[in-house]
Amino acid sequence: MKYDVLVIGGGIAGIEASLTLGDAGFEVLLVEKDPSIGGHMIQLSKVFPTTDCAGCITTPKMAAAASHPKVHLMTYSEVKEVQKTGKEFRVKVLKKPRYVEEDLCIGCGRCEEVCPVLVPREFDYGIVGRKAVYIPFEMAVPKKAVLDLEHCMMCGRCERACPKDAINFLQEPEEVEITVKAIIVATGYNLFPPEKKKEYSYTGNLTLIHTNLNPNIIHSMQMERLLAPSRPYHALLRPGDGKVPERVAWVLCTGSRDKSLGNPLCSRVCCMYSVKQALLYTSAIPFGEAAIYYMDIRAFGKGFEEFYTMVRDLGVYFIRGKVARIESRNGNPVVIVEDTETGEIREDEYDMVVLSIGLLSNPELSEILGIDTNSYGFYVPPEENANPVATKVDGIFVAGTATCPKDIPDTVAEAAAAAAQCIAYLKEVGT
Amino acid sequence: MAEEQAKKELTVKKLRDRGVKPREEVIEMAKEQRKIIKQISECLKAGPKTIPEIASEINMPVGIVAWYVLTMFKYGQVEPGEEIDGYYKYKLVAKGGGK
Amino acid sequence: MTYKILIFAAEMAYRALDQAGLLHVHYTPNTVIIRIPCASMLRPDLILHAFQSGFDAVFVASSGPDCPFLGEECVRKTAKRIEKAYELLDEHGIDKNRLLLTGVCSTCVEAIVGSLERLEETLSGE
Amino acid sequence: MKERTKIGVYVCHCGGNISDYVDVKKVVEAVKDLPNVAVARDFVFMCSEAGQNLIKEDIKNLGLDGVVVASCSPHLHEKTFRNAAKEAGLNPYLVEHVCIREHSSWVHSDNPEAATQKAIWIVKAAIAKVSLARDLESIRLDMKPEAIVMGGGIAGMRCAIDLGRAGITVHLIEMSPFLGGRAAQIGKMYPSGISGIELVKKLVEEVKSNPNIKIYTNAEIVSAEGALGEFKVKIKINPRYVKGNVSDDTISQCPVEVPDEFNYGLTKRKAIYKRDFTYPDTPVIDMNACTKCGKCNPDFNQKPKTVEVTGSIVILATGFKPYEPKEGEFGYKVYDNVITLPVFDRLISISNGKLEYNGKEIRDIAFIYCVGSRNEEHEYCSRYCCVATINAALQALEKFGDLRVYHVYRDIRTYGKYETYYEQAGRDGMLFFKYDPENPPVVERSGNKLIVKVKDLLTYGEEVEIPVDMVVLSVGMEPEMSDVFTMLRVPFSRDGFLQEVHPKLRPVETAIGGVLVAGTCQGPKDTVEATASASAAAAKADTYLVKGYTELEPFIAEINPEKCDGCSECVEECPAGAINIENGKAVLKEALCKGCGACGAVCPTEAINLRGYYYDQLRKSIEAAGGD
Repeated sequence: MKYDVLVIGGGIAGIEASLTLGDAGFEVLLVEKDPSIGGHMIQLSKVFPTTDCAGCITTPKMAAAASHPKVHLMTYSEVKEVQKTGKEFRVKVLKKPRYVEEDLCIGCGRCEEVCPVLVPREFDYGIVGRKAVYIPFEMAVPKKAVLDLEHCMMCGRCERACPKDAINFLQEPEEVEITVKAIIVATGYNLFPPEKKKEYSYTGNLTLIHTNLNPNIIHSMQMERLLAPSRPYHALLRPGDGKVPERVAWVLCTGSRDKSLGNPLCSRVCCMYSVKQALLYTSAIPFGEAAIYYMDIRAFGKGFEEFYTMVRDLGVYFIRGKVARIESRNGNPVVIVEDTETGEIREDEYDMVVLSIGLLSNPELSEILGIDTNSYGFYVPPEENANPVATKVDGIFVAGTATCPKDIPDTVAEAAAAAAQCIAYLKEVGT
Repeated sequence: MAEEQAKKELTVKKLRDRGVKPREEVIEMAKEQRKIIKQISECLKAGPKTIPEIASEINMPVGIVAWYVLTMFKYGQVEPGEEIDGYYKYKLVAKGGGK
Repeated sequence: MTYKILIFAAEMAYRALDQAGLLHVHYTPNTVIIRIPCASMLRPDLILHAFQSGFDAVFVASSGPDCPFLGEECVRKTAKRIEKAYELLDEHGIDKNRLLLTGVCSTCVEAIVGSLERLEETLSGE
Repeated sequence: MKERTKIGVYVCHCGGNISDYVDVKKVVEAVKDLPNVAVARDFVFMCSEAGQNLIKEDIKNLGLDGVVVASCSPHLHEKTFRNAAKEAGLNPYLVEHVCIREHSSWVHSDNPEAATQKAIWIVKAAIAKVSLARDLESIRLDMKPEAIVMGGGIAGMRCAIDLGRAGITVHLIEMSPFLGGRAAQIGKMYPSGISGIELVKKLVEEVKSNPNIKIYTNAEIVSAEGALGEFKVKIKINPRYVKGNVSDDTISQCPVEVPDEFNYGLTKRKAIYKRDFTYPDTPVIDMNACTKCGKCNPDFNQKPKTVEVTGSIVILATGFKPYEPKEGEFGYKVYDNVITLPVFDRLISISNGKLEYNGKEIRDIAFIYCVGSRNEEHEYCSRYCCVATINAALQALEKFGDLRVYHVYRDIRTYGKYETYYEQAGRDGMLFFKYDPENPPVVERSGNKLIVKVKDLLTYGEEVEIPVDMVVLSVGMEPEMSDVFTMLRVPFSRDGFLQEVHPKLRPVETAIGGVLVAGTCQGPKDTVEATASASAAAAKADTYLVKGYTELEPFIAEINPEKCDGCSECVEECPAGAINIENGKAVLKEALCKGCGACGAVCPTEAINLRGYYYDQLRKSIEAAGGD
């Protein structure tokens, strides 16, 4: 199969790049490793500084990508091999088995109802469970079930319940070979694993929280899910015991600007998303108290400082200091910190503490693609000032958080930039 | 139709016939899960309760109970009632009411 | 007593109303917004029609000199419409002060809020 | 005209953004039994695929002949819903998208009941409007592959290169005599380590060698007008007053010396001068300084040339200017050795061996941050200055060694991977002091030293006095104003920079169709971000120009010849000369119509309507909303 461009990664960057290329008339194949496109952005609640719901921006773009005549989607698929011969790239893509026939499944969810196994739900970072066969999330594109054989009891209930006979346990991985003229890498980021910061007492992992020593210490993506309009709970509750949290704190720079954890970089978005979460929290629970522990508030983008000032004026507390440890008292997290503006050692008890975790690189494909990464695993555009999306390989471009943590406006701009470079390149090599 | 029916029984069985078996841990885990959900449901039959109340009654860590109760909410098995001091009381959804 | 105000919002004024939303600014909710591209399209009888349809006041929020269709020309043309509308209101014994024209740029949130406040003052002062 | 009676009404929760304040169920209840309504529903996210499918299914299954969507601003998703309708086989202009988020739930969150009532009025007005809506067809507009880029800095050049390579003719217009803009004045740049001059050189080479790019320097904008597909920009190209090749030797003959603006007056240049790193190679004579001695063999008879260029798209890349501190602001212009960051940047670039200013060696430097940013005058953060300041300090240290450097800051915003520069500064022994904006630092003189007095928050408010030889003010960015903004009527944001339609959905488009923004004219950016946004603007332009056409909304005038009595009022009213009287009737030249509707307002017989805003539609809307 031949396309003009392969876009790797179906997050906001990949979607934006695909749509731009499609609009300009090029055939695009968008490959996503997860069962749905949407990336991290679709999991967010609302986005700074406009407080639009993330879904309002992402879902129409997801729908547009799915219905665009020039954009072709391949979800639950991974790029395994890339070979450049002449002006073409020969690419092997592995289509992982969903154990659900995509063209038959109507996304009705009956399989999920009858499945007897519960697994922490990835989309909600484990604050609730899903089944072993499941629809990834309400607004998934494509909205098709996927069966997690790893956690399956093989009882066959789903297969019997499916009205369309879409469940197929015999699916095998399928290798598809395609030829493209250019590639855009939009593989995004990985989250910092909060359990690595031992002092903060998060004992689970990114998608496992209920067995934590204290499930009221959560990470910021879990908070996004708690605040999101599509949240799994009926109200804003803390996961540890279902209480409406009356005092919530955010601990910035968890896993960022921290050499001892191997990540001295700043994650660029945590300040603003924490400020935003504090705003959303106080609007959801007007009598709630919100406090943010920070080193520097980095409100640098267009409209960010204004947003930060507004939230500050609304009465959210900002305490400057690097949190030393988090302990527990009667199920409540206790933040221990030196306030660096007063020198006072504080022990502040909260109903819930949110660890504002940072963004790490996702260099998974660097060897396959043959493009350089820096020592932190982010792709390095060799002439970043002149052309921030070009790589050392002619015809491969990179966009979004694959090169460095980035907020959504910057990511969207870069994705379009990669599309522009791609168009210029395609025009030069001839289409 | 008969063919479809035949196929319907087949794929999971066929896979088992090939010697692929579910993992022991998964079977154990599912058993444990069924037990907890049953305990929570039993406990709620007596009337609406908050998550800490359920936890102390069935003598389980409250964090784990919270996860199950809220997952049961997501699947329409329980629903929240009144809120007292920040805690909602949950009650079972009448059979057939949930999805 | 609450009064009902019709807002004819031209392109830039409509954006200013969006902006007011983004900033979560409060203004009187007894307002209905009708979107038009440019205020110069308003037939004066439409304004009279608003009063006859139950509105207590009409706020023509034009794009002023920022009008993407006419630029500064918009101010002059729209003023002519309002002049005509005043005559019509006079004929029908409607207080002219209940009709207000303001040029509103795309970020002129204060102009919107201020104009509505003025209209409310006029209405309650009667 | 026959009314539409099968209208579908869709009220969006916007995941709580609307439904937290507007009772969406009540809105649905209030309209579902209206005579023109076939179905009314609410949904959590109308704009999602599921929400769109809901509409599509209803169009197909219920045979809807009109659709009202009440959600966010139509500027965000009107197109989304029109496309959905189109895909389901309904004329897209039978969809009315009204706003109950920005215009109701968000502004009346203090009064949910009234917010709900207002939403009901708005929806009723929309239903009334759709009930009289006509089928309309979008207007196909062919696009010549030609673009105009205003500004020859790195953003303008990046954009021109990307478009030129894609086969598009580009008119690159630079106001000053040379390409390059402000980036060339920067020394070693983060993150790639090349100098500003190298960066500019590289881009200039690409611009020069691309046959599709036409470069105009020393060009003043005389006028700019038009619309998507047909912009016209008239420029006056001022003469350079030189002829043929001018050797460096000849230039050195010039007896006049004036402060060189490129180095902020730290060095001097002749009245005739050139810039080696950029385009064009031809020097220029600065007539404000020239004494007309004739030693450089000039040609004073050269006259300005007026040129008109056309383009389907205009891209504004007009850049920024550094904030100029007020006299007395942190000692600026009061004490000699208080300078701004851009000047300091030039100072380190041109100094060799040791760092000297005003003939005095500089050993101790204090940088004061957020000058002209994050205050009452400029609420915004200028984004680039933290990293740029630390980067400049690191360079100074590397080049001159043995400097003592003090940073007096509010928050160090070395975001992302730039954090490593901050870390390096700490390792190199630079000291940091944090000030409270309520209590800003004070600069005073004591002997031949400057004293920076700061109440340092890092030492719990201790009053610190730092004696230094030089104070550098980290000044923010302000937009560089251009007449072209008003000529094209591009709107500004509250911060004074140009406003994009939406930072995430349509980040490089302005409210004016076909006018795009690139680089710092839209907001503070560093060089990486500026070039990225320039490429993004090129991508947007590509979607029009590479494809070769676009579809425009059909909202232009429509004349009913049966009603027209040929009075010609409309002919005089039309600002575009789009109407003529032929055989006693008004006739519209559709291609010229701008869609303002002014003609309709003056027509004594109401023979003219604006498509999409027919007067009968507006009247019915007003009636519907005027009721309870």
